[in-house]
Amino acid sequence: MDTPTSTRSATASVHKIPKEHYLNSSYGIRSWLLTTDHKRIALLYLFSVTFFFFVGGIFATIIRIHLMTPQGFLVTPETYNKLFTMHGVAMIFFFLIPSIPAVLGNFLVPLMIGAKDLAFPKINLLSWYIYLIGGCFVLYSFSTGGLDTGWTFYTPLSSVYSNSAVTPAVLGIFINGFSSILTGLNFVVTVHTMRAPGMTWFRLPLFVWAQYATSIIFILGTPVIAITLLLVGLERMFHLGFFNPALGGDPILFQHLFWFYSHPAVYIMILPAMGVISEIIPTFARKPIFGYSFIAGSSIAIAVIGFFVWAHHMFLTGESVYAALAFSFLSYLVAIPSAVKVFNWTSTLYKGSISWDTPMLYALGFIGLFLIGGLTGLFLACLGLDIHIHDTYFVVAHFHYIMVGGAVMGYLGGIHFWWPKISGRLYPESLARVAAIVLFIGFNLTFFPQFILGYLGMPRRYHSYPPEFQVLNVMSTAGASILALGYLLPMIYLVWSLKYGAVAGPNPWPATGLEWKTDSPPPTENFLVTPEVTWEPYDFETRPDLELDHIVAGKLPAPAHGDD
Amino acid sequence: MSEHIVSPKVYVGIFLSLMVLTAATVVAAYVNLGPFNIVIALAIASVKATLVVLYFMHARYSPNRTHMVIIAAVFWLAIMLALTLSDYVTRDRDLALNTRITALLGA
Amino acid sequence: MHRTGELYGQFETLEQQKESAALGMWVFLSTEVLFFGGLFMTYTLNRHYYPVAFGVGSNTLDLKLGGLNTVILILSSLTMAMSVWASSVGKRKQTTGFLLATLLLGTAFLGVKVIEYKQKFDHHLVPGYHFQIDYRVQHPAPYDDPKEIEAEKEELDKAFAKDPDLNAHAQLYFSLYFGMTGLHALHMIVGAGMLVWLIRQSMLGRFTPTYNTPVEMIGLYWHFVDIVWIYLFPLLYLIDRHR
Amino acid sequence: MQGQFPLLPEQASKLAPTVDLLMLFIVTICLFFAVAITAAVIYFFFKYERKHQTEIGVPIHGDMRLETAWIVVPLVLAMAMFAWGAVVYVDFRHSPGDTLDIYVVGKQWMWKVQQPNGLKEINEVHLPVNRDVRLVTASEDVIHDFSVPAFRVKMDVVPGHYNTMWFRPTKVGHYRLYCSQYCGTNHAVMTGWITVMEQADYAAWLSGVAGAEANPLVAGEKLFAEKACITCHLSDGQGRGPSLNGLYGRKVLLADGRTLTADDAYIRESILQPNAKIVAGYQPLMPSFQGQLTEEQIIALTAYIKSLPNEPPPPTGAGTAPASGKK
Repeated sequence: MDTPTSTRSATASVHKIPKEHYLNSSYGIRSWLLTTDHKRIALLYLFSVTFFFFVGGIFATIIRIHLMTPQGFLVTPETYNKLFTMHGVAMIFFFLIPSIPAVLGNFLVPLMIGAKDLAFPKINLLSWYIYLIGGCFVLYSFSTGGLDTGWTFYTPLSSVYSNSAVTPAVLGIFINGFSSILTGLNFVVTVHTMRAPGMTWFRLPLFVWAQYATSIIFILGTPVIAITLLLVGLERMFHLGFFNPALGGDPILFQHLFWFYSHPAVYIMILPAMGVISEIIPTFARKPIFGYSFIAGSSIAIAVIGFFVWAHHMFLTGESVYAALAFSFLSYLVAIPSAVKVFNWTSTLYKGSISWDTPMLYALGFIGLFLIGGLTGLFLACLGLDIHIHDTYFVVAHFHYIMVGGAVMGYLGGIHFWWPKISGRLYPESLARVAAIVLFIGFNLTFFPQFILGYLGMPRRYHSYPPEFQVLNVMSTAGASILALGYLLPMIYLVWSLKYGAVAGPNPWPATGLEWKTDSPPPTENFLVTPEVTWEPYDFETRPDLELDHIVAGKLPAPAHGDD
Repeated sequence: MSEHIVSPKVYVGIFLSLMVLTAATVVAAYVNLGPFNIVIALAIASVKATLVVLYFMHARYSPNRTHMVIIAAVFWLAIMLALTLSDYVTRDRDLALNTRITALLGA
Repeated sequence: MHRTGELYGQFETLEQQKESAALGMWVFLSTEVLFFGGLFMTYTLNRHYYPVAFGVGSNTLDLKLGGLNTVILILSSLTMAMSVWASSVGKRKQTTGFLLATLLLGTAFLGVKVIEYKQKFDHHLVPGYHFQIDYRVQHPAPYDDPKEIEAEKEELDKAFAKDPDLNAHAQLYFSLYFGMTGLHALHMIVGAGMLVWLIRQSMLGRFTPTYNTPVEMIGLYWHFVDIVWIYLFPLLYLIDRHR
Repeated sequence: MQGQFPLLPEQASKLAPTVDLLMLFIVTICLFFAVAITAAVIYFFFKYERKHQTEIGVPIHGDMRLETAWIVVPLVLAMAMFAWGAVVYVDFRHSPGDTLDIYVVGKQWMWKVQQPNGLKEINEVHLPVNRDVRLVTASEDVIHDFSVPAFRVKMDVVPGHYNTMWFRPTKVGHYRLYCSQYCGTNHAVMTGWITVMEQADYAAWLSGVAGAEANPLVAGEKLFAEKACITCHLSDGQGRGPSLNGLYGRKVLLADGRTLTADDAYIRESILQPNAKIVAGYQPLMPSFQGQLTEEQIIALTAYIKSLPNEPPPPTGAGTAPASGKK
């Protein structure tokens, strides 16, 4: 695995950390808590989402240990139910949804389009505080009675029957929603009005396209879950009956409104990860991405069509057969743009100059895991099959492949890719490669057995299970321990590299984006002179500033086909 | 954004139209038109909303991206209402079944 | 980022700043459309399920007060639009005056709303354990017109015959009534707060024909709140007036 | 089929082979793409590995024909999956004319089942083989889901709605029944068994038990009311006697300070000599039922007490019947 292909070792020693940058421009806790610098806000988010990732991770660990025996030997049913609910809430609303947009998106969108900051820096800071307040509500719920409704909050269980702290939790998610909305609003406006001269729409990095598509979902989906969960909270507080059948309400309506947001929310998690992969692959294959406009367009297509498919979560609720047919059909349509992306990524590798650097390993892992996650979505969208596998471990495995295999691999890949830009330093390469491989293996060991469990009929959210399912559950738990190690490793060496890592220089890979045209770490105002973009995206050929000598024996650049 | 100043006369004209339409919707509500009452009420409300958006909110004089945002908002609202209702209006309700199971639950 | 006069540091030009603000406000309003949309969806489905109860509930509302409020709110939209105009042609005093008028009209709207809510509270029409759709006919006040009570009783009897669970279903109507008008009123209160700030800024002479962005933005918000009411009025007050 | 390490649950209904075939179809297509893409990616990684630090790739910006191909081909295959799935689903949702109707009521956390002749079962369903069966479902509280993997069927049981499902068992045997929609604390023990019998055996079973008395749970429930146990042992613990919910297997603290685990013997003794072991916090008020109950009745009563769910039912005012079920 250790191939001496990296350009960094040769050049790293000549670089120095710039004298002044966004991290040392001012000091003190106030300069962080009152900052309006998008890069500092990104770091604030980085700390807070990491915190929630570990909260959710601890819950997951207990769940997996508990499921080693059929009776479940660790916790009571009540506790188990709270654990998987809190795992879901912490991971989905407070880690996955904000992870890439609020950390990498915040850091990179202005840099990538050549702006000094987002359009509304104060609103950006406000979003972080809103996130924190929402997070406090949810932590309050976790610590006073917990939450046992499932992250889906299905009524009337959540609105009438649950005795846990549902009200603070739904209020927390309601509040947190506005953080997402304001982030999305900021991105959309920034992309529209803050682009540097020459940065046309079709020169935008694909990561920005992905963030833009994600923002559409933030803006038009999040308010619906906000109001819906608010109604659940009101039901509990004032004995109202919007979704309570005993008072004439309809619990299925809740599911419609819930999934109207929560299905597109899956794309909130995966689209930015796809954006990250679309940056990593051309950089480490050293060639323009194959089918730029198709990848950009498919991001928008996923965001839009993603809103037409939600009731495929409800095929077995007694939904009308006609509606089920329509939603199944539309669900198959949304698979196409994802497939287009995978094909284009694969083709980009063809005749590339591929290096095995860590971000590329994550990209490779992402493609593998996302393939499985995406393809198993076809099983669930299939009406006839869904009758059998709905609400089983098959579903659990499927969405973990998408959200953990896809979104978290993309997130970690992105963190590694842009770590030199964020911190100005390089992480230890070989350790990072080991971590990526450990993660990939651990992940598959954890979740692949769950597909089989699901087809065998093991329902999800069971604190105990029939003994015939034990072997597969033990395998899954064993895999989870490897996975946990894979998550801890980057934590350790990334922190280590802050002090001891080699100095990266402005463009260590080298990559073509505007963010690499400024110092690492960048100055507070991002660019000392407003940059002007004269090149096409991911073009290595006509970029002498990348200091690549491109006439190399055996690899003469062929005339580009197609037109720009 | 090209600065376009709308004259106060236009505003007053729009205001008067809105008043007339408000009166019209109240009058229409007192006439029994069966299912068309709701249609008329929503149609009048939509005309009023359009007037407000176009003139009071200057959408008529705004760049295309503003129009896109407005269209997106209306379109997404329509998705939510239409697709949700598509489930409810195409359900078959077996009333005989309801009675039997209701009796069972009562027992 | 440093601010140079009216220009915030992240922007290059005032034009860019204004465009961004306008787009931001419109995007925010599109979020608001979907936010109210969830309530409209709940309303639509329940009205579809329980037409009788929704008709009965709607008829207990005071159409005169509702109509008055519609007029007040549309008038306030006019004054708001006028203040945007006044600020863009540099008439400072008129700007302040129109903003003040808008604030007053907004407050009047909220005042009328309070009267309506009080009525519902007195008649046990606030959802909760004490909700009783026929409370008023069971416990008429001395000043109530006996004929009116008699007519209402007859209506209720007919409705109960059609929908034995009328009480629960009417409660759903009132949950939505309070939910939708309450959320709307909350937006009015936020808008009124912003108007107070705007009036102060206007009195300090902060707005000029080249820089009146805050007036325009808050104007957009105010008109949006007006539009929500334009839909709420027929949907809540005019369901079943034609009996 | 059921080896040490099965990949499929047993196929015990007419639908099961169809669903498995559909699964095989989709697995084949997906496996093809997964393997092809993974192989291509890995091949490219090795074949085009960077040879020289300053090497760049061959700039290829795209190819319209390829893009069209990989939009159209997956679309066609996806439509095939959709169509086949739709056919299976539509068949599942429309029950044939002549079905054996069985009523199922879900409540936290048990299945109450009623056979066509009125016989009631709890967490157990007896069915004849090779007969179309329709389940008519309702819920008394939250959303449940009646799921039988061996039949490849499931359907949500939703309060306020009456969902139906049908299937045709094809194989005699015992099959697991699950609640597959998360429904609260004891969701995981809201399970049971489906017993598929030969048609003749089913008929005999149905008539042989002559109504409810043969099912100990049902008989026990009846006795629990008839003998007035229910008047003191209120399920919410507010009665003169302790609540018996979830008693079986639990540790019980006695008035004299001892603790014991409630087992069959303890329940039996407490019915016959109630004052032998008084639960802490309660008075010795209960009369002895020695000689008043037959052995069979004691067994039935014990069985019923053992079946009582762990948690008290939801607080009053929460509503326990679907809206349109109310009078």
